[in-house]
Amino acid sequence: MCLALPAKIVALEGEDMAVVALEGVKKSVSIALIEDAQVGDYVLVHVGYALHKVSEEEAERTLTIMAEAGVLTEEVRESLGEAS
Amino acid sequence: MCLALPAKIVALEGEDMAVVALEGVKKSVSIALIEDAQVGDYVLVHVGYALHKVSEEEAERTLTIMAEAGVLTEEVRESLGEAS
Amino acid sequence: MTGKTNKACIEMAHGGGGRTMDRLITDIFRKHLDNEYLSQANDGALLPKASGRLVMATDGHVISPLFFPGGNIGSLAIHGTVNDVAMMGATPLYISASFILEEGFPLEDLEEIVRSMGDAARQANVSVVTGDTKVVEKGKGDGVFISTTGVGVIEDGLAIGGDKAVPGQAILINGTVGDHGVAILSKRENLEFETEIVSDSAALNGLVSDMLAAAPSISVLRDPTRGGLAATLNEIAGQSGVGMLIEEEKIPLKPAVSGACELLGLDPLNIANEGKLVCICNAEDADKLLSVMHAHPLGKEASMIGAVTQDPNKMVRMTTMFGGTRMIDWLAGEQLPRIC
Amino acid sequence: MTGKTNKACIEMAHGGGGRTMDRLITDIFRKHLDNEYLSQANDGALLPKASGRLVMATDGHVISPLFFPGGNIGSLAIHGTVNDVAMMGATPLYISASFILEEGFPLEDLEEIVRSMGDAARQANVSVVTGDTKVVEKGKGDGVFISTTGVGVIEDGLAIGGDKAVPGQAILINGTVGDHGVAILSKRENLEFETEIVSDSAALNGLVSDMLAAAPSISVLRDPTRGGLAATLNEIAGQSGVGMLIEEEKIPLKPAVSGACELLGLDPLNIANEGKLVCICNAEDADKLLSVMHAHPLGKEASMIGAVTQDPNKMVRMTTMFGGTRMIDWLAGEQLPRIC
Amino acid sequence: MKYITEFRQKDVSANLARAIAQEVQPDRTYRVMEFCGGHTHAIFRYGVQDLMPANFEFIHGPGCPVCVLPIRRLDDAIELAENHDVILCSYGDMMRVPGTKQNSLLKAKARGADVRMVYSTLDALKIAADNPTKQVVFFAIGFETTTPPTAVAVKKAKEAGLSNFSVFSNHVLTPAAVGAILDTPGTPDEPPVELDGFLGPSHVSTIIGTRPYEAAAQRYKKPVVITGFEPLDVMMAALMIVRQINEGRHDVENQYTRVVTADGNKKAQALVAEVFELRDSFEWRGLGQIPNSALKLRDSFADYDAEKRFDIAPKQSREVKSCECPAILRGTKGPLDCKLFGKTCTPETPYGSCMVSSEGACAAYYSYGRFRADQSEGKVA
Amino acid sequence: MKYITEFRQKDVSANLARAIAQEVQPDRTYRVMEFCGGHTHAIFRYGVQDLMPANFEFIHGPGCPVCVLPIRRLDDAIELAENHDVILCSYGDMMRVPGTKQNSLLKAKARGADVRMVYSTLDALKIAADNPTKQVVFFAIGFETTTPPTAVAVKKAKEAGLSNFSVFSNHVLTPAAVGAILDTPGTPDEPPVELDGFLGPSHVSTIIGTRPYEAAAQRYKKPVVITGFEPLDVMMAALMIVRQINEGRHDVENQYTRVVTADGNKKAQALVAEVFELRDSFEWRGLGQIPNSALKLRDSFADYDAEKRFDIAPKQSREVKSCECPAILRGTKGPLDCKLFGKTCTPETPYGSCMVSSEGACAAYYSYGRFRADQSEGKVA
Ligand code: SF4
Ligand code: SF4
Ligand SMILES: [Mg+2]
Ligand SMILES: [Mg+2]
Ligand SMILES: [Mg+2]
Ligand SMILES: [Mg+2]
Ligand SMILES: [Mg+2]
Ligand SMILES: [Mg+2]
Ligand SMILES: [Mg+2]
Ligand SMILES: [Mg+2]
Ligand SMILES: [Mg+2]
Ligand SMILES: [Mg+2]
Repeated sequence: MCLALPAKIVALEGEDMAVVALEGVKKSVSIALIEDAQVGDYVLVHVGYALHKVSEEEAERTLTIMAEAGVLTEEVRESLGEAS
Repeated sequence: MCLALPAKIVALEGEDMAVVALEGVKKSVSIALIEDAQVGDYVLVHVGYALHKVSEEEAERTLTIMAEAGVLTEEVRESLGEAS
Repeated sequence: MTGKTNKACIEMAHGGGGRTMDRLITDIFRKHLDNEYLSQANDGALLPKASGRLVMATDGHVISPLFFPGGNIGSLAIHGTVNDVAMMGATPLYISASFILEEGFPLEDLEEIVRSMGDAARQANVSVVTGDTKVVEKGKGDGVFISTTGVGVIEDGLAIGGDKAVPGQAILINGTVGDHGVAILSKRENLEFETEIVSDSAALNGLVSDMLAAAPSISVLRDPTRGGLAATLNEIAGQSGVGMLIEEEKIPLKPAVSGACELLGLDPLNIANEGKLVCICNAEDADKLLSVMHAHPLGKEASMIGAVTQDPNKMVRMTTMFGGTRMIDWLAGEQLPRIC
Repeated sequence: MTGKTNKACIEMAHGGGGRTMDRLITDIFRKHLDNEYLSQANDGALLPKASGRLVMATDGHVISPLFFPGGNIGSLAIHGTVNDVAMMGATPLYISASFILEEGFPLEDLEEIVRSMGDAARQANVSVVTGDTKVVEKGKGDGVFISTTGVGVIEDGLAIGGDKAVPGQAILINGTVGDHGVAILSKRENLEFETEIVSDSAALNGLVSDMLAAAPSISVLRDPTRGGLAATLNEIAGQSGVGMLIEEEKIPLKPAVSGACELLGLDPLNIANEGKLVCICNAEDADKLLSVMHAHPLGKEASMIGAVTQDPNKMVRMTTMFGGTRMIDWLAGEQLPRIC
Repeated sequence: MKYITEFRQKDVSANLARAIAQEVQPDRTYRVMEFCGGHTHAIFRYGVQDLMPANFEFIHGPGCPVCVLPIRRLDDAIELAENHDVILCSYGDMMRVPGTKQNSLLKAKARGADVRMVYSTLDALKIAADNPTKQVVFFAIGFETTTPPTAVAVKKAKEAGLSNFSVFSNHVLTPAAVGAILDTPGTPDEPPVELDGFLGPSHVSTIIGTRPYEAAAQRYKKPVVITGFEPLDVMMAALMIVRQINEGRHDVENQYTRVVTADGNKKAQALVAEVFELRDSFEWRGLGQIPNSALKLRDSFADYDAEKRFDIAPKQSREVKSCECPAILRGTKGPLDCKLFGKTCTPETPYGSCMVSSEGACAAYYSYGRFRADQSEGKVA
Repeated sequence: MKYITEFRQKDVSANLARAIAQEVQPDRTYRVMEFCGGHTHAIFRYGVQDLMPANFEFIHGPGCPVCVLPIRRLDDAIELAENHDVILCSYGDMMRVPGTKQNSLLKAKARGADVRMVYSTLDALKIAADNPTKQVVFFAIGFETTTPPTAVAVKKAKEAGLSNFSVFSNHVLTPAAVGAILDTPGTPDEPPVELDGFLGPSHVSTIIGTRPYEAAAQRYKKPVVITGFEPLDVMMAALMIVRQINEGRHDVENQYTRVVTADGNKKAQALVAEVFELRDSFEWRGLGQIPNSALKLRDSFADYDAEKRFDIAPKQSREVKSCECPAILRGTKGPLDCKLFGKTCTPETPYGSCMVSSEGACAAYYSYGRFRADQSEGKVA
């Protein structure tokens, strides 16, 4: 459930708040739920709170797997077997 | 001071209230300030309260004096000398 | 169970541009206002060519209470705009209506209002050809506001305007003053009084057309609405650069209106009318016009109330029934019932 | 001393029909909207004969916030009504404006709004010829509501209407969707976000006139305002009894609008525009029209977004960028930012 | 309208006018102060001055409760409305009166304060009953006419246990003001008012009767005629006072016998006495502090006294400097003596209270008599 | 849009579609429940079903917090708004959901209740701070994703000493629901749902991690793939689950590795544990009472618990009888099985919660997929 979007932290504010940006749209959100938020981090934003950081490497890996899905089905299977 | 109009009591209501009428305009007013209000009485109404009854005889007398003022100045003087 | 759930009322979605709004338009607006133009359902109405110069007038209606003795905001919105067009000497043809509805307003009240608009429009021989509906949140409106705009055509040769009064002309009115305002005041919260006075709200275009047929040289026509007769006469005096002298005795006034005004400390000359017109015409046309007016249902009590005078100060004066003379001034600020 | 006393604001007397109102009209409305008709100061405006069929359109404007990136309620009220007249294929000429002001509204804000109206009217080549002002008590309005009505004339031979789309025709739009709605949402209380998006609010009559010169056989013109492109396409499909198939890829969309919609859980196709038009024309005219549109400042990003189809269910479908197909439905109820 | 239209008859006015014209002595002037704004209003509205001889001059008095309220008390009311989260109930007359820096209750309302216009104290009680979570303050102004309705409301509130209702009392007493006017010493700029007599209050006297004026009449040797508010009442009273002056008398006479008696309304007096007590002193606009001239709530009704319930901040209240209201209320100047009259100061943009109340001399003069300006030499009527 | 548009690419979808088509065994069906409404929404909005083989069926699950809220709890919220003089703050999604007799928060608001739509719990806190004289109740709904923000707000309210803020908690737990669906016995009318696997929650799992699903996967022997909400995520997960099914595995796999880890967000989990505790049992629409499936405020935060602060009247709540929402939430029926679908029940006049939330199966089907109705045989997608 629950609408949540990845957005980039562009500034840290006081009191556990940060400004995130998505295509030039900036919004102030709470970072009270995550540890060690840094400018430049991508976070998943839900109801005005950052829920979790987004991992660049994992995203890349997932995209690679998808791109190769039709081709390299064996490799996909193996790499996913470890993930859960 | 103070806008006040003579109106006729056309009905008594509960709790020190009465309906007064002025040319068919009816309004509910308090009669808490006067004694012995009766349907048919004319009262002077101010800010929703009857302040005093209006005396028919005195009104007539005043009108008579006015009507005769230019003519019977002596009589006027005498009748008014007693009034205050 | 929280009760009160079943009375249908305006919700934000009724103004949202979707199906809920579409249904509102079909079930209430089209139903009661229907005509060939309104049913085009486009961004606006496509209307025939007009035969003369155009006249365009608009008014917003924000009356409280919405329903009053003698009408409601719907009939009033039609009458007011028909009259403004008619006061230009024009024949009103088309009306547009913009509704601003407050969330929570009962749909049945809205339907009653729109039904009255339809009736009033048919009686006045005009069509509501296009409309718009907006819904504002509860607490950001007052039930219903209606802004109407009228378009009419005016025949060649007529020259009517507030700047055309000249000294010596006669000032006519078609009936009693103050009825509308008193009918409204009688239903105001905290002010309620009982009276048999009903609003004079009516479309005057029929009367105007009879009058113009009898005397095409009429100089001024104006409906003394907000601010009453006093404001209207002062407006005309100002625009025309003239004075006026009217006679209190000649101003038609219902006793009950007079009584209510005494009670509230108001002057009937400052009180709004919605079915009255002031006509300024050449003195020699006055009798002819009065008889035309007397023959019309909306002019039975028509009266010549005074004359235009020369006055560099552009003042409106009145000889009082008491025998003195006083100024008739505009309304100062809002009309507040007073105690002293 | 209670402070805050010196900021001039709307009082009930500004709608009372007296001198206070007269001064408001002179100092603000006449000052910024002046033209030969408005200055007649009669019940309505007397206008010249019109050369063609008439078109009349009205809209109430109740936007919140009143001032937004790219305009304010004043410019919007002019643009909205000019556009509705233009969407009929007509040349907008005259505008009436009915103001409903809330007690306490700052006069300087009002002046700014009226100034914008004046600018917008001059740019769009229309005149605000008549108006009305009402004041409602604090808490019974929302600052300013403006209802505008437009009158225009339409040349013989044009036949434009929402019911004239036929299968096979092309569907064009003059630029990016959703800018206005996102600009407004970005300033809504409790929802504030920062964006460089400004409203697209603009008068489209110039663009329309170029388009009609190039292709007088245009079938439908409509401005996708409330309810956005989705509502407009569904409306036309319904009126014409056709289906539509559009391509997501072809719909011009600013990345920031897309971002804001993702963030709020809204669909850009449901979001209001105030400077956009949908044009449905014969397929063979599409390229010619696109080049006329691209040459106009308000059509630089014009795009052919799809085609009219035969569909007894009158559905609007879209091939998604993802490769699937989905329906484009009307907006359900009000647009509420969602969490899930 | 019974008891109204009969007192507005044209033929009778002609009759009275003739009698007055006959009786005035051509070699002297008659300077008579109509105490009440109600008289002022009637004089202008009906054009009474048109019917009076040239040497009879009406001097407008301080008898307008709106006009005599000192600006500080109005500022206090505005503060109550704006800074104490109350519903402030006021009679309509007060809404537009300018306080310091031309603030007003109407402006406070426009800025968001909850100010309600009421027609009666009963309306204010109802508002209190309907809004139990809000404090409701009734802004009580007025002379003896208007005090008894306030007293009734306070008693009813106590009986009903309405703990959210209170009264900001500004009720004042007229006889004290009559004395104050005659006691006001002159200054080089403003010589003391010269008066030959008074038209006394009509509706005030329905409550207090005619007796309370006798002390002043005797002390200052000025005739007083208690007078109704209809135009014929005023003219008849003018005739009566001309006669007293001619005869060198200084009695209290009663023209308004149809409602006023010597004793007044004892029931109302008793109610007022139960709820209110004298203030040692109270400021009147134009007249300054007058001892024993106003009422406050008794300690037994302290819970209903807004001055006790709310901590009203002290103010630096200021009249508009060139406004001549104070002198007009003293009877030493007329509206035309004010530089602002009809220019910057009009009923729609009033600079002083006298331009707001329809009983104020400036407002009456502006709304009904402005056209006389060119015929006058800087004096009223 | 980084991390968004990349997961909506057409050429990649074609790639995945090809892989799925290759790998599905033609002689069997794949009945996979997407637990979350977010998946349902993505499937319809992007037309994912167009790209899937005919024998792969998405079964819509109960993972929409708006949909599973039992009607009595909504009636309670409406009562709070209407009869307890509070400001009720709600996420926009809940505003139009029909309660008993099609009442709703939006209708209550139209009738005058003070209902405010908020985007975040921080907005509700601000409203409480700005309205110190009013009680402000936050109508908290949602799964594990939405619970931590509520916990933060409660802690902040306590720290700030905001005595006028409370929470009406309806937070529920997803793993409990997975079990409940598989445990639901069939009836003669409604055979039990037959499932071959689950697409597991994406955003819920960012908080709780992947571990909590392992018990159910093992117990019921159903594969689970934690899946993102973008259309490519759904397709990739579909491929992964097809492979598990083909191989007879029932593992918990993670497709959404860019945000979800095995352990989830421990900071958020700790905050939730500090503020909330398990309810013994809670009613889910469609699934009935589920033990240990919801959260209430701990006693240490009792002052912030609207259920304790307000005396909410017991209700006779009633679903619309012919609404099939409950069966749809169990996965045993689809929107087209409901007689009201698209006729009396539409997103603008919803009869059940599934037609309101954009994650509800009926709403998604109506808004994006209605044109498929004639091609279908009474089943979804
Ligand atoms: S005219 Fe105005 S400023 Fe002058 S004395 Fe009168 S109220 Fe004061
Ligand atoms: S279509 Fe409406 S009534 Fe039918 S199951 Fe869905 S929500 Fe319930
Ligand atoms: Mg349009
Ligand atoms: Mg008008
Ligand atoms: Mg009008
Ligand atoms: Mg419209
Ligand atoms: Mg309201
Ligand atoms: Mg008019
Ligand atoms: Mg329109
Ligand atoms: Mg429009
Ligand atoms: Mg008008
Ligand atoms: Mg407001």
